[in-house]
Amino acid sequence: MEFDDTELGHDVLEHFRSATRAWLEANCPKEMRGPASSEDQVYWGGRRAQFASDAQRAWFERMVVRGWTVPEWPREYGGAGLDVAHASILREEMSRLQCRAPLMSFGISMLGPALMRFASETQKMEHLPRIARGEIRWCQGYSEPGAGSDLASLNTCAEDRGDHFLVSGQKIWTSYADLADWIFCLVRTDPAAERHKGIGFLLIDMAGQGVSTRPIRLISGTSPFCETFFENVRVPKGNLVGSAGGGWEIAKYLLTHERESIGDMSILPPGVARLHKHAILAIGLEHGRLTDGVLRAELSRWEVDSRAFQATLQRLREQATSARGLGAFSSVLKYYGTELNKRKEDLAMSIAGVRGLRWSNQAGAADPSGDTARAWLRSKGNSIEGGTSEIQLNIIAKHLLQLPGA
Amino acid sequence: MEFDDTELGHDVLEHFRSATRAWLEANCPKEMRGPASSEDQVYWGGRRAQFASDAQRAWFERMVVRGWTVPEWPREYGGAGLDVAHASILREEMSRLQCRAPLMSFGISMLGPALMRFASETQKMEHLPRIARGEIRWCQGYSEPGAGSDLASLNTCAEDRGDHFLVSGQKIWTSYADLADWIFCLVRTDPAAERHKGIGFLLIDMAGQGVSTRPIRLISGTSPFCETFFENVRVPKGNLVGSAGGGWEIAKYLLTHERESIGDMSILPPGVARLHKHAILAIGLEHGRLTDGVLRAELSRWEVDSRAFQATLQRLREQATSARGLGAFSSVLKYYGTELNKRKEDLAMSIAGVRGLRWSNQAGAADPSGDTARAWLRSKGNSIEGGTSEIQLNIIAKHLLQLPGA
Amino acid sequence: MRYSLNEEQQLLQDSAGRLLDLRSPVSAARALRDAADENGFSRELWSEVVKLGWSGILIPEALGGADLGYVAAGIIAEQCGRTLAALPFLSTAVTAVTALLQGGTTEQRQSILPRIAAGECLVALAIDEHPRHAPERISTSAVSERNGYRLSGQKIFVLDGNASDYLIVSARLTDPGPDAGGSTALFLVESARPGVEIERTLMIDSRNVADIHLTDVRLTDEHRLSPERAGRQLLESALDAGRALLAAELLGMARECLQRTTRYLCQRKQFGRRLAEFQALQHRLAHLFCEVELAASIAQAACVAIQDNHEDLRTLVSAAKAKCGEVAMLAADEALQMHGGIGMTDELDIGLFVKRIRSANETYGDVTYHRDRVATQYGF
Amino acid sequence: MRYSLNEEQQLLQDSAGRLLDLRSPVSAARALRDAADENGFSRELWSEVVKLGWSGILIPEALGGADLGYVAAGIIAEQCGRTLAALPFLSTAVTAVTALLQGGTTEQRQSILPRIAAGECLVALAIDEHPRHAPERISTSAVSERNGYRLSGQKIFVLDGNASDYLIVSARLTDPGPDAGGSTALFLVESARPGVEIERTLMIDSRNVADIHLTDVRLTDEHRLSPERAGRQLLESALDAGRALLAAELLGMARECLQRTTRYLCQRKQFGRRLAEFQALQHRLAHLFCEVELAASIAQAACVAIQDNHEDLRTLVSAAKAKCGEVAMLAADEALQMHGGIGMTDELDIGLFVKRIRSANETYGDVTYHRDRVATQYGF
Repeated sequence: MEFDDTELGHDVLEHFRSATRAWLEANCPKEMRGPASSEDQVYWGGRRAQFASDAQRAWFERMVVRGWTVPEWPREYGGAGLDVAHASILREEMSRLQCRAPLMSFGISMLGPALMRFASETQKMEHLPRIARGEIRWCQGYSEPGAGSDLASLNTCAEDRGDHFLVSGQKIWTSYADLADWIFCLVRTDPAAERHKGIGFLLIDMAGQGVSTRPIRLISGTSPFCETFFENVRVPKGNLVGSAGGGWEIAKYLLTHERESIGDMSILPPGVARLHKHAILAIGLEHGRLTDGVLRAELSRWEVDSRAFQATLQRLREQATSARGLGAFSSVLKYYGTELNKRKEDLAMSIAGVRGLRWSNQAGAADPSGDTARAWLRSKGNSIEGGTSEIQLNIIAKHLLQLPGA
Repeated sequence: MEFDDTELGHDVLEHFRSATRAWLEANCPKEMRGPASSEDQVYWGGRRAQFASDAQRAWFERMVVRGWTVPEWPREYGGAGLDVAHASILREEMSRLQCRAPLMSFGISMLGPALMRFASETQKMEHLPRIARGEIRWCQGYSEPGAGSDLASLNTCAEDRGDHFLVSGQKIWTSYADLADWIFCLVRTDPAAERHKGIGFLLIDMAGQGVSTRPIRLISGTSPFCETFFENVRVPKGNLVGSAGGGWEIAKYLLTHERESIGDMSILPPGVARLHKHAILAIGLEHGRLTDGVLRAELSRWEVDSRAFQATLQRLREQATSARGLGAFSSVLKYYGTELNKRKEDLAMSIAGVRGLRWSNQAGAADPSGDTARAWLRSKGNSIEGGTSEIQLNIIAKHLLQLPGA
Repeated sequence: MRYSLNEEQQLLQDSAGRLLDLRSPVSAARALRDAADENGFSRELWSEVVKLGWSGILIPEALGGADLGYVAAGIIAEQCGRTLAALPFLSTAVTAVTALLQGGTTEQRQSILPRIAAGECLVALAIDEHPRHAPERISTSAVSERNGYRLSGQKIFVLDGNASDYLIVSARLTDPGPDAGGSTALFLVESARPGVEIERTLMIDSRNVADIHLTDVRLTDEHRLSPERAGRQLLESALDAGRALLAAELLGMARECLQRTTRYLCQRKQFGRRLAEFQALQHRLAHLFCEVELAASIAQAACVAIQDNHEDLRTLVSAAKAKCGEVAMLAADEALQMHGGIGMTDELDIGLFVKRIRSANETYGDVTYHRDRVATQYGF
Repeated sequence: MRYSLNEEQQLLQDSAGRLLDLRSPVSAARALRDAADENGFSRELWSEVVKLGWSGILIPEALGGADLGYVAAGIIAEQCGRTLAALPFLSTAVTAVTALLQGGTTEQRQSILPRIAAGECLVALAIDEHPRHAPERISTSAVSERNGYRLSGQKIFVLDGNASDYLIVSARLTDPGPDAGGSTALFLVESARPGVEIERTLMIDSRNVADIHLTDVRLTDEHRLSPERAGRQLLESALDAGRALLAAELLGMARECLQRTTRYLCQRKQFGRRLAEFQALQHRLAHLFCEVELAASIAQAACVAIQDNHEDLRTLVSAAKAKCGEVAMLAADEALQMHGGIGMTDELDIGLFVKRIRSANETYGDVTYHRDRVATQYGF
């Protein structure tokens, strides 16, 4: 009823819902339901990908066939061509059965939407279906050492050599670059042009000569982040998306997408976010209240803000689907969501007390100690990656409040 | 021992202490002890001043004779010429007996120190003794409508007419201007000069022709603040302190003084600041804790900060007397003290609940209702008057952190 | 649940906003204050909005109401907040109507609700007895007598108490009968009834609030709200409706403070630049913007929850009241601070917002009360 | 009370600071971590500072100590915080010595304190049993036996437990004698004694912390700290000394975070300007500066209060621990955020401060524990 006021529309959708439910019940293996409890239970695809189990493979392949790894993409690109209403129902039914995503992919969440909007038909046909089918694993190359929030100050250059670009430079914070097959990059195509103009958006096969990566160790331990180095890498001209000076536009579009998903991710599924349940277990009640009354007050403030944030997520999603997209509002979600997540991890540490200080030097070791601390330390980066909180506040000041000089 | 390491010095001071105690016990009337409970129990001096009681007059006159309205001022200016160590002992003994200040005066707290430093000997002899004896009540004229934090953007002009200045313009936030005899003013002596250069520091007799005042009503009700208007007021040239372009220096010196006293004032005498005692009465305990556990947590945070602020006051005072003065540290006190006071009044309102919302339209009426709300509303101005919190943060960034471009 | 407004609701928002801008701008609130108006609101404006269905916004059409629901009521409350419009909307149209709808006997509903919808009578909730909201701590007693009750006690902070024709009074039943021992009951009492004494108190926001003294007020069984529904639950439901609407009103005021401050900073120059160009102020305004957005969402969620009788209603309402109260007070503080000295003068309107925000925040439980209640609802 | 340093104290501050800069810069803490050093601190450095009197800083001269007092100890702790110097200073020289000074028998004091002063032995406090500090909740039992006691239980989070020669263990007396019924007692136990099992645990700050299992450890009366002083009070005194010193250490770390961040912002350019020129960051740094000043004052006040045995000691110590913990965590967060991505890498030192700050904050009661205690001390 929300999406179509006619009884007919309603019937169509309800029919889709029951068919979808039946299909999912029949086709999503039991092992693929419930949240993933470790990294290898998530399938990322790519040339070197391995399935962790037969169930994972089966679930993935069944979904690929239906185009449901990317349900809203057009069929010719490997999707199912679902409209917003149908896609919502699919999501709802998957979440009802707790079906895991069959494929995690930066190609789906980041590159795909950008290609859809800015790439040539040839490029779309070359890359989108391979993303949908999980054949190629992508990573992103924006940041450079020394650039920080000032993304446009990049130095990796792509020299025009007639039929190809010669790329040299260094990227940082390239998540999973050591596992990825291709990278989408911002490169400087014209060093003489104005900062934001001489930037191109280039797709680079990482199997090519001259590309190397090195993982970055964070304060929380090992991380998916890498440094990625380009030394005279030859990249065909056909790999440039849009014009040689149009990369900044694409980057801005992509960043908006990233902000939304980071703001979003910070809200864990219900049950996991139930911080106060941990607190009751760890601290205990006295007269029906947590014995640490000060912590109780802070916890309650967090719960209030968390409810308000969840309601905001829902409201903005409704507005986005019904009309004009989130735009700069994604900065509100990114800013508040990440700050809220940091507060949550701080509270989790307070709840854990000295037990939360335990640490095991090997991340992912069998000994689970250190998980609380690791999650807490990692969360500190939330308000830096994908545009710092300060950048988000600048964006809000400029685009939502329209302040001069912002 | 803190001030003089010789046994001799110690003896001298201890003798002074006992003599002072004896004199105060004999000469400070019982009615003049304990905190003033209403405005008319404070004596401000001035041409139109009236004593509220014989005790007030006696106490005032006895202190004037000893030079103890301004104990640290030189004798020739009406003071007692006490050094820091002796003056401290006098303060301690007065506070031990809870003796009220015999004279409240902007002349003492603000103008005096500036005259001492910047005025000619003639000006000092003319004004300082009259301040010490409470003969003249002074007010200050810095701010102008539309200037706000940008004090130097003042428009009140003092035109050089040979033997006198002709002053025209308007001042705002001139506290007690309606009760004052003289005003010390920043005026623009040279409209062509660079912003901070063409400013003079002028003393103006408010009985002169063309001076008028109008009280300002605040959100908290009536206030001591006024607007003060100058319409072609003739001011003798001899009333200019320092050079015609040197007023800004004097103003900065004065502002530092003001900041200290405002940061300071925000800490009420012990007993009054004991917010939690009100809370216990108003809210009640359950299992030894305030029944409102969230308020209890906030109250406790305030108490912690309040203790830390009081310790800071004491530490900075010790450092200031022993050596180099507070300087830009006064901004720390002003900023934190006023924010702390605002938090205190917010908490007092929370404690009072709906009783705190009561209001009587006549300020100072017999009906005490509205006092909590009035104090709360008034406190909101603390972080604006005497330099906003933002200005203090700018000063701290510039002078204490030495950040570029601050 | 749907948290964004549909087309109909957007129309209501626009028309209510336009009407209040025209007929009850902030200057009207100031005028009521300066005139020390005995009602604390304008009877003319009330008559006008009665015609638009505001008084009957929750009342079924069969009883003469517009039956638009709580989300629509929230939209109106938010607009009232924006212009500081003083009306007996919260007291009569929301809390009293909710109590009567959910707990009134058929006779009570059929006699009173049409008159409320028609603007013929005002009804106030007489609930609070303590300076800090504690509706379950009731000293007012209803002693059972033959054919009725004898009511005695004191109520404070009764919104629109002075202008009301009826009061809904909470009392503790003192006859220890099998079903009534010490339990809470609500009574619908004529304000003019012997033994009822109403004394208006002056409040910082100049609204109509009264202390009420009840001395041996004789009531019949017909005065009691339906005994089938537990008095305590009924009371909470009426209060929760009020709290959700207060959250919406607080949101409207927070928005207005943000907007006025943004406008002011864009005009005002200092040190040769517009204040809005200072990054420290930009970031604070941007943070406030986010907080207002969150407040808007949770206020809306609370109204939707009441409308749908959502299982999580109590938590959502308390979260909304706490969040909107906190955000509105932040907005008021930032507005004062960023306006500087001029904002502290009574000439500007900022002070009127500061006062009403504080008052609305304290009404039916302040931020700490509702954070506490959220913790209790979650069981910690 | 005097809250500013006198000349002698300033000299100590300078010399301690210089020594640590030279002999134990932050890189030394990193090296200890990377080497997974079994002690978690450098024995060489400890020998060196023992010669300077650090181990005997609270011990009377007659017993071989330097007797400089708690304010001096606070000065050293602050400097240790500044360079993240890992030493058994807090465990042995401060908390254990305080317990022995205030509650040791004459024999215990005369046998152990000179050896501590001479750097010949380390003593650790084995107090905590629960993940969240609750020193009064003791399950470890001391069963009275002929000529002594039998000790059993588990202790966690024992600072320098793995490197210590003696433990001071809190236990509940279980023989219900007239003076001992369920009350708390402290015992000085040789770490090598049969039945004592020490297991080092890896912590985020790489310091030496151990879990200790006590199984039927046989003790004589000579092991018990003076029964004249109530065990509970004695325990609180030792802990309060530790808390005040931890406050000072937290202060040192907060200062260092502020300083490093200020330096970084003054160098680093973005959008063509130095980061330090952005007003939003300036105001945050300035605010942090104020917070650090307040933390410095209250940390000092707590040390002075212990030194003078001030009547308000408990409140001041808890205020200091709460404030310094809060401020240091703010400083750590701001340092991380303002350093941006690079601060998140293990290559930079910021992460080492973040981890040690969190750990020091949790030690002997975190911010909420001490705010709670302040409220309790004030009686609300």
